[in-house]
Amino acid sequence: MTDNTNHSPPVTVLSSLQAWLTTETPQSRFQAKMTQLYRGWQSLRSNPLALVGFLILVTLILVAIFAPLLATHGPSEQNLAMRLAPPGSEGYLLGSDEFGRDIWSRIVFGSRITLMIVVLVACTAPVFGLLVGTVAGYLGGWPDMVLMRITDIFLAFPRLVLALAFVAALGAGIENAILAISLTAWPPYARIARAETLTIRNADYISAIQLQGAGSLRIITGHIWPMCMSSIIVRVTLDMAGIILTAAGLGFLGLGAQPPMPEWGAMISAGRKFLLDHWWVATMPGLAIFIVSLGFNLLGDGLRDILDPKGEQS
Amino acid sequence: MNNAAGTATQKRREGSSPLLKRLRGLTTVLLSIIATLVGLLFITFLIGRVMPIDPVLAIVGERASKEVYDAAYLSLGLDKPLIVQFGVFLQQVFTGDFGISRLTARPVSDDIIRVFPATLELASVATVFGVLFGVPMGVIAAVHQGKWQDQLIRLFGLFGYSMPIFWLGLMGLLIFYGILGWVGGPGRLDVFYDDLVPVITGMILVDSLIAGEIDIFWNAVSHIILPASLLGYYSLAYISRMTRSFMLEQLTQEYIITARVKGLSEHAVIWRHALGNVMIPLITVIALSYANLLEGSVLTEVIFAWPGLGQYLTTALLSADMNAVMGGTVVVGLIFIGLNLFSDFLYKVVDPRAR
Amino acid sequence: APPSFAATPDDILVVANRIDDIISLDPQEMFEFAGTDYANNVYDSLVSFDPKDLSKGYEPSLAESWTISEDGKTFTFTIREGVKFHSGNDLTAHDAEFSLRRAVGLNKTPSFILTQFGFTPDNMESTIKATDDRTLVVVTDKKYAPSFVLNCFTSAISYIVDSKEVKSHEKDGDWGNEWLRTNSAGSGAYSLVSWKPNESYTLNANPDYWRAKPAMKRVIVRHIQESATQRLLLEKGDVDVARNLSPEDIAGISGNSDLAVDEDLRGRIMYISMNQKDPILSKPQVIEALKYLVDYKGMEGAFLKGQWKVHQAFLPLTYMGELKDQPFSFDVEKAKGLLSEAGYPDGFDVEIIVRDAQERVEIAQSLQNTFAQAGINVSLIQGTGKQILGKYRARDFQIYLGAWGPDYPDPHTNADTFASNPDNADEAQHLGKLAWRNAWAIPELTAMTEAAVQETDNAKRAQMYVDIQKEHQKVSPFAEMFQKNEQTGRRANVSGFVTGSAVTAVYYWTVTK
Amino acid sequence: MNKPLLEVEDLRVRFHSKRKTVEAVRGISFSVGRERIGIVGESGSGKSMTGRAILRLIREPGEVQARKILFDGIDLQSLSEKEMRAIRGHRISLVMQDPKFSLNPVMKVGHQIGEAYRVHNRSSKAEAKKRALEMLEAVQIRNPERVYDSYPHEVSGGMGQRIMIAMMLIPEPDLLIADEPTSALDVTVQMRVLQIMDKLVRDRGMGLIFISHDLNLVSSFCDRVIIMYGGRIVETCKADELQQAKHPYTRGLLAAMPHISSPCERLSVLERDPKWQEEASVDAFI
Amino acid sequence: MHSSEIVQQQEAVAALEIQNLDVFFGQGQDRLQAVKGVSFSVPKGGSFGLVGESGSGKSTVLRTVSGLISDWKGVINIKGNAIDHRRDKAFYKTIQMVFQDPYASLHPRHTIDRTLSEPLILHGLKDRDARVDQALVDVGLGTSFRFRYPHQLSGGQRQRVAIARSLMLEPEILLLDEPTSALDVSVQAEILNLLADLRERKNLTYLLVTHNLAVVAHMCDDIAVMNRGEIVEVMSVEEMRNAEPEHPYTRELLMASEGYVPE
Ligand SMILES: Nc1ncnc2c1ncn2[C@@H]1O[C@H](COP(=O)(O)OP(=O)(O)OP(=O)(O)O)[C@@H](O)[C@H]1O
Ligand SMILES: Nc1ncnc2c1ncn2[C@@H]1O[C@H](COP(=O)(O)OP(=O)(O)OP(=O)(O)O)[C@@H](O)[C@H]1O
Ligand SMILES: [Mg+2]
Ligand SMILES: [Mg+2]
Repeated sequence: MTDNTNHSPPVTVLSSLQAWLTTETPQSRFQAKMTQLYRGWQSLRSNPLALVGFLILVTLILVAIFAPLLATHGPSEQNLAMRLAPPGSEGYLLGSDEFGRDIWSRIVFGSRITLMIVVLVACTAPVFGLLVGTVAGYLGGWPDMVLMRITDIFLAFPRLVLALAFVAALGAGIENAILAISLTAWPPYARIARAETLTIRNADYISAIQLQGAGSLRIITGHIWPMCMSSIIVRVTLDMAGIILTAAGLGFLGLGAQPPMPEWGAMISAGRKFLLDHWWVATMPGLAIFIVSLGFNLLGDGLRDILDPKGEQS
Repeated sequence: MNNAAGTATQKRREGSSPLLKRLRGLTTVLLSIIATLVGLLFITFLIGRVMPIDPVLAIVGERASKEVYDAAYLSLGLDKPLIVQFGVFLQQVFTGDFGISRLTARPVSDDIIRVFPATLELASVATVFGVLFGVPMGVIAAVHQGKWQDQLIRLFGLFGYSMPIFWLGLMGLLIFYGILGWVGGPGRLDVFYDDLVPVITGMILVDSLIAGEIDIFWNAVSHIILPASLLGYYSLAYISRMTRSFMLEQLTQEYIITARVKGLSEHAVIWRHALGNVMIPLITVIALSYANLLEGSVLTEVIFAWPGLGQYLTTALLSADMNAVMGGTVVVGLIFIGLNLFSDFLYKVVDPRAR
Repeated sequence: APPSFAATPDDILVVANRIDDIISLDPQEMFEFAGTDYANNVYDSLVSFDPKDLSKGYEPSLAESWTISEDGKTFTFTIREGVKFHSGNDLTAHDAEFSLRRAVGLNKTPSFILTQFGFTPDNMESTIKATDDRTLVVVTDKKYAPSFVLNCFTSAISYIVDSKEVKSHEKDGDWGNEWLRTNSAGSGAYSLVSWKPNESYTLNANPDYWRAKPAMKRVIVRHIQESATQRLLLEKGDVDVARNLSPEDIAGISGNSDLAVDEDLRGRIMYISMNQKDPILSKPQVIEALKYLVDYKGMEGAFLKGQWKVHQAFLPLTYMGELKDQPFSFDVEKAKGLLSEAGYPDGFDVEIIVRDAQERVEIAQSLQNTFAQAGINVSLIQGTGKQILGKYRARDFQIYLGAWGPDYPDPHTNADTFASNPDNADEAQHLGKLAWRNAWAIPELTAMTEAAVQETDNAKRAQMYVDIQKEHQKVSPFAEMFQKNEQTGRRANVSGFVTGSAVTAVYYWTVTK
Repeated sequence: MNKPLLEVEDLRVRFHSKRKTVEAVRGISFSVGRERIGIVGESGSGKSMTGRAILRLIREPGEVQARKILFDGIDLQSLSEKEMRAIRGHRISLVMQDPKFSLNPVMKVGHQIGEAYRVHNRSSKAEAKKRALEMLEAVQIRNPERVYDSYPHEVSGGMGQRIMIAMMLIPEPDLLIADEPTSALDVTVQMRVLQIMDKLVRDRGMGLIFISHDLNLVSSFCDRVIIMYGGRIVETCKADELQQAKHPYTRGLLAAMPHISSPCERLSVLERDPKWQEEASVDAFI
Repeated sequence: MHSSEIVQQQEAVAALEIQNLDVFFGQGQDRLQAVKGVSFSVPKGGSFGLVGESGSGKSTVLRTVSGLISDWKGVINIKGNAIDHRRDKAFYKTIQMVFQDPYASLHPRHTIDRTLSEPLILHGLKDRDARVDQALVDVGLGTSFRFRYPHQLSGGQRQRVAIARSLMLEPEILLLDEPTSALDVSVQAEILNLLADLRERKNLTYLLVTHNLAVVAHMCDDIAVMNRGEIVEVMSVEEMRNAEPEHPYTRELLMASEGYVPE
């Protein structure tokens, strides 16, 4: 602030933007939102590990978008003459698989599927869990009883049976596998959301809005959801590794992604046949999963600090 | 005026003894267990109906003629209305009879008694492993939050978390069994030890000790150690993560400062005071992860040729052996409910406030 | 290679195999590979093969000799003397009578192997009859090629069970089925010690076996799903034989002097078939085009290496009437021409259903790749075996990719499934016939198949099957691609492990270490 | 009075974070004899941090600096962590604000008290129990046996606070720091707790640092008062002379309080002067 | 009823009258009576204080009146009309409440703007921008605070926002649950002054709950002392100051508020 005068004009524009973003007295809803986002970004930036996580995920997204540019081969382009080429072979950066397909290119294209799994699961299970948990927690009484019993049933159900049955019913395929995962993944979120709601429901700010005559629906969606969101988001990011792996596990059983889709889990699953002599076929996609999980995990831990409203108070 | 209705319902119930109160509590618990179980069964039953797998075909095989097929269809009672079938099924289940598995040609209950101990053994050793290493690792990570210890533990846990178990399993086998020869191979025992100890619990580790067969015990240990530690790796990753976050929460509590004010060593503060409180939420976490392991892990079981519940259930499901699936589901459901009750009970033991 | 030691004792044979398909140990019920392997060692039949020379064909076993009546319908077997069951009971013609009647009466899936000769529960009292302790008389409804009948008598359905033992466990007229599903009552080289489904079965040698005294006192067959796991066990010497090694693992152990690999052609045929209900796929040019779009050699040389051999007829090699012609090869240009002729110069979209077994999925992916080169856009529908079969049997698919194994060691088994369809109507439900499943109406071929099965002259009969197959190759909506070649990894000190080739199942009593 | 028990010079406490450094305590100097000294000030003025800094209980990201922290001739800053542990509890104790959070919820009360004793005295469990029961009696708990076997949640707030005091006094410290020990308590219970502390201080001749934000209470309870604002001492005086305090901040606080006996229309509002932030800290030696 | 009658009645009746209020918590075996037979009345424009120690049931009375607790019996009259267990929308326009802890009573994720506009949206009131700005000015905050989040405000500022929120629907009665007990003395003075001003300007009726006798003495006309769910004494502030209170419990409270008295 004090040495602003020394800067050249463009920097002043930047710093005035920064001033606009960091002001204590925003002038509009939009600015308020932006300052909020900027604060989040700043705390993310000040947390190197979370930043690494964030960058990994940005990279994942970029790779998914620019897959055709990054890939050196088509994802399902076979070359039986060059099968199981080790990493570093001519034209095969990470080696090739049992059909002579380029593993690097498959991983690059596979990022799209991984991204799809991540997005779809994140858009279903937590949302459903949030809905069930908050409604049960807020309404209490018999809705709570019924909803929690149902949650218990799904929780007590062998997850694999549930997922398998679901996939079996709808047919194999990555979309159905994702739905199946969501179906088995929502109960824990419902429990978290309910526990959170139980503590929020008696908060003074909820009493306050009740006293303004707000209905249950409005309170749940407008007041309780924003509060449950952070713990759910954190949990989702931390669960991501597990979710990608569950998809891979379904792939192992032949119920996940269908060939020749370069789904990472399916690639590992297929590559395990060659693990003893051609380690790279299974290990390369494994490392890809590891890096993405790491990214989510680091980001999740960072988000925990950033999103925690308690953290904001001090 | 308005209150008249309210007054009537608000009459305080009086004169019930503590015994009655406990009885009522027990009934509630029982009712909720039964509700959950029936719900479980109903969903399982529905699954059996919506699966596009033909249970009859599963029995008679792909080359069966029409007549053979029809005979099997009738013998399964598939011609009766759904609700009747469910009723028959419920009736059987509550008498402990899950029917005959079509895949193994024996009573499902026998099958479960055979496969479950294998899973129980594996899951228990894995959980012990996960707790024994996971809790201290979580504590250390929390105490050194943000330091290299924390990061190292995180990476270690995460690696286990992100590599599919079939990768880890095969690598583990290759290295520890194939190359180093430190552990026994796939299977629960070396084959020529098979059937040498009388089956009592079905868990070889236990049975061999009962029979006093130390050789067999060590052989079983050498076989279980790898799959159990790999499975345990997963619970370790989860448990250490949760321990860390619970621990971080406890370490900011005032009573920790009180303990330090007293002049207690850091060791006592962390391992006695903080950990004591961490155990409370941790019990639920451990119970949940144990319950998950008890469902059986197909992937591990396949890689390690471990004849457990996970493989049994998966095979049954994929071949529409619905008796077996339902039996397995009920068992898993019961385990889950049982573990929940048990963790509630432990909760009360550990947390005086919950008593 | 890591150091390894043969760790199994000298008189115990440990086999790693996938045995999760065993759902019953009752020979008159079982119909699965692993189950047949079991029964082959625990039971004996009237007629069987010599494990040391399978190509000789069927020969006397429990039946010392037999005679066939003039009209070719009455078979009179003389039962070998002095053979005892494991229970100690003597094996007589009455046991044979009981066993064959049991197969008919139980009416389980494989019973058609016998009932195709006209035996029914109603007539079996007279058609299957022991006239004394050593004589069994069997009367068929028509004249059949004797080789056909006797070949069928070598299959598991005809194994002789201990009638006294089984009858004592009979419940509600179930022919002792419930008991025999999990127990044994045989006279074979081995008796059952224990069967743990999906885990293992253990056999003990029968020291009084009439053929020879088995060298292996005990045989343990362990269910090991993964090829890599089997390989590790084999390398460490914890198993003597590994039966499901992938080509990569076979290649991986090939340099290991402690280990050896045996190759043996089996009966299974890998094929694709096109549903003739489909308007596109029923066009002859399309059918032919697809046959030129399979990269036979490419697959054989790559991922199928050693496990499947290119084979383009429905009878497995080593069967009577085998056909070695391979008229088709991978030829995109030719296929494109055919497709243009058919009116699809730019190809079309099509679904291939396939079960989720690795090699099939791999083949499917290769097909997906090569079909695409002619503009045919393939989507793969993967599912569990039961799911895919369900669709196949319901005739609800476009292209099916799968394998077919013969039911009994006679050419009729595959001719009947691939080249016979008496009634193509949906209601006919000829579920056992692949021609029907593919809605392929073939009155002429059906008649030819019918004729071949009655031909008593073996040479003539063989030629008839060659003719049928040639016609089939040309016009059928089936593209047979490969025949199974089993590669068995074994410890070098194990010898005499006979997998049974295309015609029968494995023998353990010939094994020595 | 007498020779100071504790001398603190130029004590500073800072909290570092990525973006900024918070100075919680900014160079205060004071000493404590065998007397009751009160520290008052508004929320966030650094009272608690002062207390904790003396016991070296501030951990990362906090940082403590001082020219001198001399306790009974011992330079606390130069002690190793182990030596410091011997001081904590044994020679200097700290009573925490809220018994609800300051007692370990899963340990029996008696055990927690006994633990405080056994850390510093090699003694048998029985001996520790005996001392704990004595101590509970000393803080006027009527049924010490029962309370000994209770868990923190089973005792009331007032009782919890007395347990806390018993726990901190059992090793017989020479200096007791009480950080708002009564603010969570009802007025009636508060009196009793104060009486206990008062009595123990007078009987044992130990020093007491009484941290509070209640001016009324401090002026009636303590011997001397230190008034803190923004991490500094703005004024110090004898407790009974508080009403005559000179600093505008202190005066403002006094004026802002409503009184039962002297009603007024409007309360006077404290006008904060930015200058106060810049003023030098006042030394509060005996 | 004729409108003239209503006007007349309003002159006569109390703004808030409570008779024999019993409040319960929990169900069945765990049912607990937190308030027992509480009766008092607050005249229109009056300021009534409820004092008592922690757990004596003060907040419970307020929450029952405001409709946050539904398990009660007795009579609650607002401007002469008995109210039901279910409150209608109009009710919220007559009675509003300010909570004890300003840190907990504002939604941490909502801007001040949203917090203040929400009641307007709920009741379909127009001119929202103008009203929000006016409310902020009324409580002495100024419009620059409008788009801040609670964490950007001090405790006193938050309490001002909470007061502004309670005034958005222009109620006649304000229930104040220890509005200053979480604040420093200096801030407390500001808030108490603000409340006094508002009462005067908007002709509000206050029911103030606190455990600080000095605060009630400063703010209220009449006070009731509660102990263990019951009102032990009702008196005017004058009486409290001059005459000795009758109930020993009240006396103890009074004595304790004088500061420490050595034994
Ligand atoms: N961990 C921390 N990180 C950053 N700042 C801190 C931390 N702990 C305390 N502070 C700051 O130190 C300052 C002094 O805090 P302290 O707890 O000593 O105040 P106090 O006078 O005890 O207040 P109160 O009366 O509310 O207890 C405060 O401004 C606070 O924000
Ligand atoms: N939700 C609840 N469930 C059960 N009991 C409750 C509940 N809320 C309050 N109580 C009980 O009702 C009694 C009165 O509580 P209330 O909050 O009204 O006291 P208070 O006088 O406001 O105390 P404080 O000064 O601490 O705010 C207490 O004993 C309390 O334990
Ligand atoms: Mg403090
Ligand atoms: Mg209250």
